[in-house]
Amino acid sequence: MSQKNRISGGQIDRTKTLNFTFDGKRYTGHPGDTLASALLANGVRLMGRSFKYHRPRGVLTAGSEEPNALVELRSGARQEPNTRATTTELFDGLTAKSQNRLGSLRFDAMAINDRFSNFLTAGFYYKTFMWPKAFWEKLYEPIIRKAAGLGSLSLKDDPDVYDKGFLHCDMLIIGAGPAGLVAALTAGRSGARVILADEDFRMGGRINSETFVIGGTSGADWAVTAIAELGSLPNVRIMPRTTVIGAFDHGIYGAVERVGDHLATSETGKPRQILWRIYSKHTVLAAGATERPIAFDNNDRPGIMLASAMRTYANRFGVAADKRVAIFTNNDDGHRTAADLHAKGVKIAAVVDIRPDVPRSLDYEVLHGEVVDTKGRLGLTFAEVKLGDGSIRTLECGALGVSGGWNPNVHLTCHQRGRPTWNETLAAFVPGGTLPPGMVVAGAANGDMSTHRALQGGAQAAQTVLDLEGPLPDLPQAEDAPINVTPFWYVEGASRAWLDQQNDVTVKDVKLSHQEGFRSVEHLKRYTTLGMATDQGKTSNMGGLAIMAELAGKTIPEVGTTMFRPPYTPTAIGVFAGRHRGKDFHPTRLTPSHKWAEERGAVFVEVGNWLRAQWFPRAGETHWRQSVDREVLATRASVGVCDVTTLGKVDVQGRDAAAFLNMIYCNGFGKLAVGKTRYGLMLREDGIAMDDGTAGRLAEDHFVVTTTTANALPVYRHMEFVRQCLAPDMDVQLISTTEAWAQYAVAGPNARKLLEKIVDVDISNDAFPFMACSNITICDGLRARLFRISFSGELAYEIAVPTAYGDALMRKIMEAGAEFDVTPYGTEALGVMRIEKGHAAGNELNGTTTAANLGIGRMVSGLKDSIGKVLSQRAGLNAEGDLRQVGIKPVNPADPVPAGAHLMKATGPVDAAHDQGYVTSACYSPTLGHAIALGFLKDGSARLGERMRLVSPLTGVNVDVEIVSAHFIDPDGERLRA
Amino acid sequence: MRYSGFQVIKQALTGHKGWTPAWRDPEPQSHYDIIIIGGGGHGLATAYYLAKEYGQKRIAVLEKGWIGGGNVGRNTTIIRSNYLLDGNEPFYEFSLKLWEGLEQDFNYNAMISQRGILNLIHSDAQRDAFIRRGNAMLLGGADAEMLTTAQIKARYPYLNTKDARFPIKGGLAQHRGGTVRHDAVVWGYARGADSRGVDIIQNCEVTGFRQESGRVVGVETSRGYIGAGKIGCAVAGSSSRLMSKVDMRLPMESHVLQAFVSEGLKPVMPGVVTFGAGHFYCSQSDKGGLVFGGDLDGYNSYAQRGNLPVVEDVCEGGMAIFPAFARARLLRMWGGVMDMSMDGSPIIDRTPIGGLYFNGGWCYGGFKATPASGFCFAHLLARDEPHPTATAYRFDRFETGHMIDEKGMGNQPNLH
Amino acid sequence: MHNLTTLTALGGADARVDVFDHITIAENDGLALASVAARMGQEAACQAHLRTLLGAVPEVGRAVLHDPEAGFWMGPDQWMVGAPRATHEMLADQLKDHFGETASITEQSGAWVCFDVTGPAMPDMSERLCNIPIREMAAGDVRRSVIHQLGCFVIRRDAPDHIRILGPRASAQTLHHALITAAQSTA
Amino acid sequence: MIIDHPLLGPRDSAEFTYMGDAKLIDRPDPDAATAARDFYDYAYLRDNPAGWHDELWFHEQGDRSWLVVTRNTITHEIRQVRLARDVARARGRST
Repeated sequence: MSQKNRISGGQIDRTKTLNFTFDGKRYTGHPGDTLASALLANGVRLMGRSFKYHRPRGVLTAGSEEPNALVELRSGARQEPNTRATTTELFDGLTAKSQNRLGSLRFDAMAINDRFSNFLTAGFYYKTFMWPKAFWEKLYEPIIRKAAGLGSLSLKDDPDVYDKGFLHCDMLIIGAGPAGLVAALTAGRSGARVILADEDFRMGGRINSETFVIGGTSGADWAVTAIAELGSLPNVRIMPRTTVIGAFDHGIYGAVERVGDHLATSETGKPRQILWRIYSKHTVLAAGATERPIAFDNNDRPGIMLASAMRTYANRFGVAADKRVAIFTNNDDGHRTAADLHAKGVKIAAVVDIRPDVPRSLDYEVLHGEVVDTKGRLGLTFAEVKLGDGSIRTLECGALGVSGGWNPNVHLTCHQRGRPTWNETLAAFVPGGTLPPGMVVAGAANGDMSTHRALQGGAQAAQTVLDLEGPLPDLPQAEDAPINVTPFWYVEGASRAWLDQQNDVTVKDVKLSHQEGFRSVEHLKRYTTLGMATDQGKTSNMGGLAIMAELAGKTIPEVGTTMFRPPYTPTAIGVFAGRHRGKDFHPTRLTPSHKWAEERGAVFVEVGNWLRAQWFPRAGETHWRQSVDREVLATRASVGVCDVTTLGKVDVQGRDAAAFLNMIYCNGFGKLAVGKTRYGLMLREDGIAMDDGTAGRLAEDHFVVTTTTANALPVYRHMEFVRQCLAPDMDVQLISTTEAWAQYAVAGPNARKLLEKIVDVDISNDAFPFMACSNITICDGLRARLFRISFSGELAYEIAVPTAYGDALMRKIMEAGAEFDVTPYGTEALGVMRIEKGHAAGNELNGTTTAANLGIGRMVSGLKDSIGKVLSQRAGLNAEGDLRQVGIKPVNPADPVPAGAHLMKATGPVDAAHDQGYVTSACYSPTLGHAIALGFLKDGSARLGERMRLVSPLTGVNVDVEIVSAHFIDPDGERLRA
Repeated sequence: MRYSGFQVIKQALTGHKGWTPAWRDPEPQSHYDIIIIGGGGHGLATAYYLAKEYGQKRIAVLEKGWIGGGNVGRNTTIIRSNYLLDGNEPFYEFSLKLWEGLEQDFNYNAMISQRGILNLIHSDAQRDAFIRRGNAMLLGGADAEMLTTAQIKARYPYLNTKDARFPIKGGLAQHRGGTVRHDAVVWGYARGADSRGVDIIQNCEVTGFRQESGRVVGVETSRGYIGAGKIGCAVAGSSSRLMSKVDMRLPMESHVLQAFVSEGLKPVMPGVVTFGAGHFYCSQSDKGGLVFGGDLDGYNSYAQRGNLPVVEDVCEGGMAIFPAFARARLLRMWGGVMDMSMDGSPIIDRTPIGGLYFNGGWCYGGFKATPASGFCFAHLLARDEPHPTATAYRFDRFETGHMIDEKGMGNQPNLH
Repeated sequence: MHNLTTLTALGGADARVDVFDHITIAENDGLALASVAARMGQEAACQAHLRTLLGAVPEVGRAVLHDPEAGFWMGPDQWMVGAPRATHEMLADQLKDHFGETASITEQSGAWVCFDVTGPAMPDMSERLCNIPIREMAAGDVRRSVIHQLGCFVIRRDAPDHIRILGPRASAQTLHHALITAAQSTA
Repeated sequence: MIIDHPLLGPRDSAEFTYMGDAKLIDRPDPDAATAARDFYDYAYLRDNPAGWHDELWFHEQGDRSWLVVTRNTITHEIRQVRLARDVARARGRST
């Protein structure tokens, strides 16, 4: 296939040919092309369909503001919908498909919508589809949903990887056009740490698209020289293909570097894109300007594009939009396109200028008038011009360049509190209000439209923000021509003139919106969807505003502007996630016995970020219950061992350590003897239980506090709050030591016998009674900590050693316990045993329970102040008949008593109004041979023995239960004191 | 004018010349029986129900900007009634029932779409909690269903069950949950209220209250003094600011919540899904955009914008369950200012000042509550007693210890 | 003397080394660690002890790279002291003797995994890992920062291409994986 | 956002955990006759200003200091950052 519209010149590498396909058809292009430029070179004008009316569309722009030429790029799992052909760098083997069509791009069956466009005006759907009521969801909405949307996701897992990172610099320069390059040179030469980012793959910005001369050489060559110098400076980082997407608080910028999007496939291990968080002391925004169109009837046909885009295709890519083109402009810049294309041998049908005193040309015809309509079903064939004298003239042309003036790219100035101000000369908004701190704006983004002023602005910006002494550097000579724009937004017509080409919002829609009272800018936007397409209204918002202003009899700045919000251009969700995908979503925490547990075939479960052994299946066990029941029974019969390293541990030292614990625990710790451990309940200041655990006193001035696994972090934070903010002069030092110690529970009647084989000290009942604790040594001299505490209700110890020895200790325990058939148990058996014993845990401490609910209200010491004490006394938390923790067992031993089920009276209604309580934790008790549960029941402690109905309509349970003590085994605690 | 398919056709054939403004743009009168401060969803709904259900006359809604400019136009459009606690569930179920008949009631297509909401489960403890909640919903007359992973997978085949860090162990579904076109709710209530005589006064900021012997008698506004028999405040994130004008400190903080939408995509999400092991929830709009959100930015803020860490956090959550969304592009992010209360539940109550009523503390659950909030606030304003479904939403519940704390986070507003 | 053997944080018998073109990531299993927190009112005395131990008191955000004991600032009136485990297995006890009643000493040897990252691509790799201005940091600068959601200390060592990372030991594998992927992604 | 830590210099706010109103330092006297009312006020009522706000941030991924940050809730500008411990002492919590 020949590149029939390829013309001379341009910054492409004609020595290499790249093959690509669009809608299955093969084409060729060259390195340096975009998909759009290559398609245009091949004479392809039709590239997409619009959102609502499915109108045929071609490129409007040559940049990231493109609303029309959106394609599904690549295929399979890498399919990428809504990709702008205008910014897609061509690579060999590229495949793209057109989207949002039913049938082929040329014969889209959904184009029928265009025939009914008169019924599908702005907001029509709010007024209908309401009857019959059921039809919205059954009929209308499914049709609308199917028709809506643009491209499709593959719905396969994206095989590419994404990365994130952080950069720090003195000056971030956004945009590598003339202003940005000079700013970078000025700052870079001063030694400042500079980052120069540009969304394009070729640095230079607009000058790559122009024939301007800078300092005696072509603008594009000047840019190459400037980049080369910057590249030689070690303090300057040049980042092409990098879009700064947002200006966040305090000089933090988000930027996306497209590392692999221009490659057929990314290198192995290398990311497709990187999200950079750039921390910059100063920022120069040199993001340039975007040309805006003029609306006229049928201004959306393929071939109609911005005049500057037409120039870009010709000058940068060596592509003529067509053999015969026309221009429609309200300013001098539009004439440049005609001159440049004419110089490249393209036939200029005419330049149509709305201004009566139009600049003349010897090379082509210049008409004073307006384009009033166009023809051509799938691409432009004729433009109809109404001349100044009222006569109509038809121009034959395959492309029409439209220039309505330029809008500075102020977006990033508005991401915080900046509100742009109106500039009469440019008829455009320029940066204004409160810019993000540290930001200055230079070049066209600041409304400085000539190359000379851009160069000057860039140098000045760098000097100002870096506080550099001396005069501005010598700047190369460059053009300094004004644009001379006469504001002109749309041509009155009888048909439809598009403002937002992607969302199909026309001048008429804006007028209707005004007629129906949707007159604020935000109402207009929301009612018509103007500016809400993937281009975020970069080429359409101004037209809408201008028409609203005209209808309201106000000026444009009085009408206002809509908010510009990040991201500057749409950004892959994947890159915001970076590496945090799959198993890497969150870190994994492994206990010291993890490797050992793996060897034993443990089944692991996620507990927060921890992986804990859930149970240890043995050969022949086919159901988890078999393993868990065995582990429980073996522990209760002889001895079991469980890794409890995950419990939070906080080292509390200092002369005031005991006083400090008195403050954070509702029960007293002041009189706890050295060598003793005590159960403690922490309340939040609002009087609700926060966490529970134990604190062991290793020395007069040294405690070890344990927290639940889940609350380790918030409890530590809370303790630091109390220490630093409430008791700033207590002599107490805190440090979290959760991971410093490997800790194992050894439980069961033979626990002592087992441990006696390991420890170096006397742990007889007299020497080391229930709730004792001590620093000891084990195995002939390894330092360790021993606590005689029990979660299972058995004679039990928790033994801790420095983490690196954890694996060895576990193996030692297993070896020493072999004669007792020591059984490792996991979190399930742990849970079963604590339910059997009636210990509250996370399911009970759910953030709404009080000490009273837990049946330990008397623990809240009245003798001392503690966090939460005062508010725990509120009436609402101490009401008659309040919830109390109880045990629940089925009347029929075969019945389940599932967690989450609700308690109802044995007889009477079963509904929310008669709810009596609920089950918090449940299990099958192998010890008792039936299901058991803990729960909260209204006035529970007075209802032991009551028959009740336990219902879980969600899971189909409805059984008779009996309320019992929560202590299913050993209620008097004989075993644990044995 | 009544909206209908017939009307749409008629207007299309007559050049759309007959469409009239959806609501009037009246000058404020000198006195109203009832003034509602706040032209958001709740304020407009209150005015609508005051006029329609409670027969009140001479009502005005004062809005400092343009109606619907606050959270009702900034949320992720989800409706549901999957609440646990006694004080909440009946109210939210009442709200869902009102949604179910709303479009016909106010003659506006708000695209109420009960495509279902699904809360994913990732741990046994979470399943226990969700079973308790699902049962509370069923016992309270709402709908709920426990789904297995396989059932969920059938509906969302691209859900990550391959290498998820926190495996999906099922989900609690409420099939009557879904989404609504949020702006249409504003416009529907506004049009419905306006047609019943309510004055909707935009660009009218309340700058102070005038009181006489312990009772409010009117408001000072940017458009002059306006007298009132009763005044109801429904200003969400601006509640503390407004009530400070009568020296009230509120049990709430204002926090920014971000929301996100992707580019338009062909349908992939049938309903609403929430991730249970991270901060992410998502649905797909009728236009094709994936609408998603997550957690608060976490610090007090009156700025309607957030920062990058939460954007990343939300997208990480999204990727954790939907790795197939990686190449979808985030199109727009924005923020709303949430009136985060001290227990995560709202307040609809009288204030200590005569004639002054308050509605706020909606946290980030205000949108789904819009109809019931309006209805109950109207009830309170008209009858001077709480609506039966909103009796728990009292100011004094914190002092008496009757908090309604669904999440169990206590007096830490940014954790609700 | 006991005969219990240790595992490295990555779970091996020996420390692991991963070599890439421009980066080497070496697990460092030879460190004993203990934190030192000055007692209220004993701050000056505690610092005096630190000075005799390390030759200087580590300033805020700084390390004193001294032999055999080295130390860095962790927080107000709090420092981490490290030494070769081979000679200082009982570091916490040794420090208790040294500091007496002037400080609270907490054994930290088991709490951390340590990686030494060296090579010319170290700054590029750091930029993918954590939010520290690596190119501005001088030898002896210490930053507590977040790597893949894990709170870590990053210590810039004497050699210009060398950083030492202390991370939470239970997440050693996650941290190692993050380092490896960053190295592959960068190098 | 960036918080200029009084000891460590500028640090990303993502390293911190937020708790809100710095009035939480002023925990009331539990033995006062008005304790119930005082604690209700302390725990639940907030000024919540649109403007300058003293608030507590915990440097969780840093030096574990609680800070009092004076920040504007409209602009997010930060005017002052102090160690909460110093603030607590200045407010008379040294006993």
